[in-house]
Amino acid sequence: MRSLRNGMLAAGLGAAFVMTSSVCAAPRKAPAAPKVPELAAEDVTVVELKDRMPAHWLVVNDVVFTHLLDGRAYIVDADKGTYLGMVPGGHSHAGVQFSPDGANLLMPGTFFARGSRGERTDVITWFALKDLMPGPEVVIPPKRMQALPLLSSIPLTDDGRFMLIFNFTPEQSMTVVDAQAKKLVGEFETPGCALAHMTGARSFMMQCADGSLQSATLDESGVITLGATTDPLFDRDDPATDKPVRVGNSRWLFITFAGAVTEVDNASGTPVAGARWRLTGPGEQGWRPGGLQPYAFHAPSGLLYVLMHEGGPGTHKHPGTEIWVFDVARQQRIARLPIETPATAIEISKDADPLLYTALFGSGTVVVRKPADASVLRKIEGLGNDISVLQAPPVAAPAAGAAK
Amino acid sequence: MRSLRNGMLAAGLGAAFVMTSSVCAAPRKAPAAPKVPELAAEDVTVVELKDRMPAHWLVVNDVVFTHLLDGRAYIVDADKGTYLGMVPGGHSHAGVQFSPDGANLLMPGTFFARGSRGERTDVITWFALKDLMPGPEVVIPPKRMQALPLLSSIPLTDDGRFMLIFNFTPEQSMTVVDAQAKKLVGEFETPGCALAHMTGARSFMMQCADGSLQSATLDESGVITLGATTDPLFDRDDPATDKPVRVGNSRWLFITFAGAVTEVDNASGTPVAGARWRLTGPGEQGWRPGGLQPYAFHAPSGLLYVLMHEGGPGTHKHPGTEIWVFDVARQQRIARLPIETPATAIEISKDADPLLYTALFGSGTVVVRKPADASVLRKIEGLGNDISVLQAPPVAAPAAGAAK
Amino acid sequence: MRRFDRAAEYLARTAARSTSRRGFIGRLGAFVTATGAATLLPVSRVRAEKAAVPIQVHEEGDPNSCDYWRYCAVDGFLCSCCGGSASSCPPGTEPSPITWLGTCRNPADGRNYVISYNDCCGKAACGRCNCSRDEGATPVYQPSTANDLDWCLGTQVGVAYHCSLSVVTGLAD
Amino acid sequence: MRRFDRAAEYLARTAARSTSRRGFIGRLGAFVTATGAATLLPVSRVRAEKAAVPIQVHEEGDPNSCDYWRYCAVDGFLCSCCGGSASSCPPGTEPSPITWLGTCRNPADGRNYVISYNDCCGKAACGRCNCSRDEGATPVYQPSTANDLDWCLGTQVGVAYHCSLSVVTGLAD
Repeated sequence: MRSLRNGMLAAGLGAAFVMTSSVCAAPRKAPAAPKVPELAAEDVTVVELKDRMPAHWLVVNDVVFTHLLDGRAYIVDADKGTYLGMVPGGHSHAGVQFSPDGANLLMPGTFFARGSRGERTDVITWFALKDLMPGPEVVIPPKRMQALPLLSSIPLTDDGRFMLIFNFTPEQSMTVVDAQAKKLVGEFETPGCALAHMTGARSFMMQCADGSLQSATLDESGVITLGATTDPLFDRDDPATDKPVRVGNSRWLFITFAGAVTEVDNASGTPVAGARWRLTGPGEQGWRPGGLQPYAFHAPSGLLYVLMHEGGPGTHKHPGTEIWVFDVARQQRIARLPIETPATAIEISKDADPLLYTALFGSGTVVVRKPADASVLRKIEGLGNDISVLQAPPVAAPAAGAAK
Repeated sequence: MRSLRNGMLAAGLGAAFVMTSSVCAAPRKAPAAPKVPELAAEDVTVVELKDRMPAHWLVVNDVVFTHLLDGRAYIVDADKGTYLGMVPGGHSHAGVQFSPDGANLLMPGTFFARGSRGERTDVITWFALKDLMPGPEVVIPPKRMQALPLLSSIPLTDDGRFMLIFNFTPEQSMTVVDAQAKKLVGEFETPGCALAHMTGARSFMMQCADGSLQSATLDESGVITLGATTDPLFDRDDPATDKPVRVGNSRWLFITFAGAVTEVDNASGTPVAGARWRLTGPGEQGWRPGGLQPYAFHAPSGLLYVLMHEGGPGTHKHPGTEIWVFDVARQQRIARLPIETPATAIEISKDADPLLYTALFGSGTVVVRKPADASVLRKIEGLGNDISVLQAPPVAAPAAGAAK
Repeated sequence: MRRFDRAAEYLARTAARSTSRRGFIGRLGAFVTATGAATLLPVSRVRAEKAAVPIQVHEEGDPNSCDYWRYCAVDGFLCSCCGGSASSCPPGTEPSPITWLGTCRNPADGRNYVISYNDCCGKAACGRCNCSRDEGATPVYQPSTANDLDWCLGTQVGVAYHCSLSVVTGLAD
Repeated sequence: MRRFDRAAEYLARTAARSTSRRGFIGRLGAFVTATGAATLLPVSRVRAEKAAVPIQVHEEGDPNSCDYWRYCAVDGFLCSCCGGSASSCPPGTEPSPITWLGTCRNPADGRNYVISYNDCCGKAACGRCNCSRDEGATPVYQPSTANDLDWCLGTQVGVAYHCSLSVVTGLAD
């Protein structure tokens, strides 16, 4: 301060009111004497990102469990290992959805008029990737499910036309937002069934409390009509998780806590259970999938990456200590890769030359790995408190559609 | 789960919808066989605190710097070392004020309609100590200074009638709230001067940028009139901190970064500088006061406790490694007490048999000490992220008034 | 699509005993009939107490520790560490009227008890004693036994989650 | 009560050069006249750039480290760690038009530079690279040199604080 005060008094500024604009930002001519040129006066700039999200950028969701009001998504460049920016969420932050062109992030948010109390407002906000500024906003019924993050509670139709928001009050319903017109379509009752797993531009499956699946369609105006229902496909003793894996346009793998896999196809509008197999083989009954995001499917290669740990019933949120890799078409495991740090979330980029990502809830660190052997390429640290789910952006040719 | 499902099915409940009310809360009769009686079904209760705040309870303010939206105050019992509850704050949480009877906490809060963006609303909310529920609320101009916490930015008049809120937009002004009628009185310009240091039921002093003090009064309706101003009392080279210490009804100690003390009395309505002395003696020039709350004055004993550290200019937020104790009337140090953990905040209870408290920003821990030697009586841990200031409640006979 | 189970029958009987919550129960009808059930706690009857209610005399263990027997299926901040207890909400919060159930074995008497995991609501997250045990927890589409859900949804004060109780409701068998 | 100083004179000269910000400067009049000053940055002229502007060629050190020379008087999260740089706000934030000044010595050339500590605003706190150095910082009642204040107050996006810049504005002497 001494130097500041003296310097500024010498310059006749007192406590100076200095313009740092381009008006006076031109670099000064260096005085005669010193050998090193004087630093130029700088303009302030604001960073812009890209128009579309590159395949190796990643959205890292932080639910901030100890300060649930301030959930957020971080954007990182996994090739460079750099932090690029942040998109604010809200109370009980679930995640974002990418517009199919990768140019916009749709962010569901829940806010209270007085922080953690007062009138509740739920909104969908569009953030352009380019400037990460809050753009259009659609107010939706303040009923969005508040839970540990599940991306299937906030899906976007494949063409980006509609966003679906699962409500739990505890009545169960689905809010539909027209993402093109940016307005609310309406709220539709879905008694007894939850979440939306997209099986086409205008169709999806829901999971119901008795272990059955419910088919549903959207019409061109976004109105939901419930369709066929299956018999209960899963036991109450070993339910399918609420984190199924999309392996084709209309095909999903439902995987139970114990690792039993059932492929279900909704192409016909009636969910049809197909192949049934298990993640574990003989002598591996002690191993289970676990975590907040235990599965990542890479459509170009048809490979499924699963976080596995040793543990019994009730350990479905335990972090994985190995990544098991499966060829879904052949229903076979092709690799078993121990990892040096346990992980509760796994994701893989959607391009042909992918990066594999893992994160452990509470670590604030994303580990970037080689898919072939899970070896560590780099780590991105300081990513907040409570990483829940990781989200790789879509690539030019939608992976899910291509795989069918 | 296995046991739950089996048990509940056996009891004929399916997935049971069980009342836990008093209707069915009567303890079941123990069956014949087991020796240990069966546990009783329990009612849910909500804890109530006391009508008035005991002298050894403490309000611990957490600004939550990494999640500034979610500031809060914790209430702890320093005798028992227990955590009692939490009062939510808002963005850039400053602290609370106690009603003179200790029955209510007045909490200034700043909120945005969309978490960290959107329309800003500033309010004062009354929380009864007994139930810690948000009670009446007064909306004030959304101009409250957002800064590291300073209790003199949100003072209450000694009789609890008016609350003053210092605004910085960067125009400087003072909002006055009638705490009895629970309504806004108005906003009054205070150009060039900041904060309010109460010097009576209806008078206060402000600190001005040129190092002078500004006297001001409130009339019975809460209207502020600016009064006399002093000459600059402090050098720009060594300014008085914005954390002066009240040592009497109308008397405050202003203490500079380097530890020079000036007592100022505003009893006449014109601030009059009195005794000038220093915290440091010969050979102690390397020591300075520092922290976010470096001073605690105990009115019944007339003793001032100061967090001191070794450091030069620019270290005024550094944590103290010793507590120096001064007899203010005699302007003499009576003790120099090293502490095992550095501290950025110090406070002392206002009763005749006081407890001394220290906390280090970032530690989440309040250390309860014996005032005589600063020895550790107990620690209260897990108090959030960023403890800023500690607040001991008023006792039956207001300490500040009694000391005059 | 008929997903009715014995819970609805039980509900009908139970609801008849509680006049004060009929309106609320009525709203729950579709949910209960369709998906199973959840614990309903009549908030209008919740008592305020001068102190947190401690554990019962025939229990053992530390209710501030995640290892405490009642917490076998909890996921959240323990109200015991937040100014409440296993059955008492901290001051300034409201217990959720509905929630989900777990069954835990009390080591002191060897019996299994049904535990109701009501949330205390309306205040920002407590942040103390985070405990996740998940024994018997199901996916969110089976909400009556799901601990990933914020169960504050039935409260007057809104869904902001503060901490979780673990209340003994009776013997499991 | 006349607290006029040379800053007001300087402001008058400077403002004359900037037509775009006159309305804003007008509003600042009372503040500047009365209390001294703060740095005014015409936000209407802030450029968007495809990348964060790096440090200049004649500088040394790591702008992601609190030890970096420009940070001698900063108090907050370093924008360099938040998707920006020492002079670039992260995407989705707005630089504060006014702020306070410090003077830091550049070890690479031995010169003292005036550094403008503008905040980037409108988004919840970044939370990365917290750095508090405070050299030359004054109490809040001397705001033109106070780093305890949230300087986002002049922005369109509101006072929510995200991170702090450290912009070279010129030689100090």
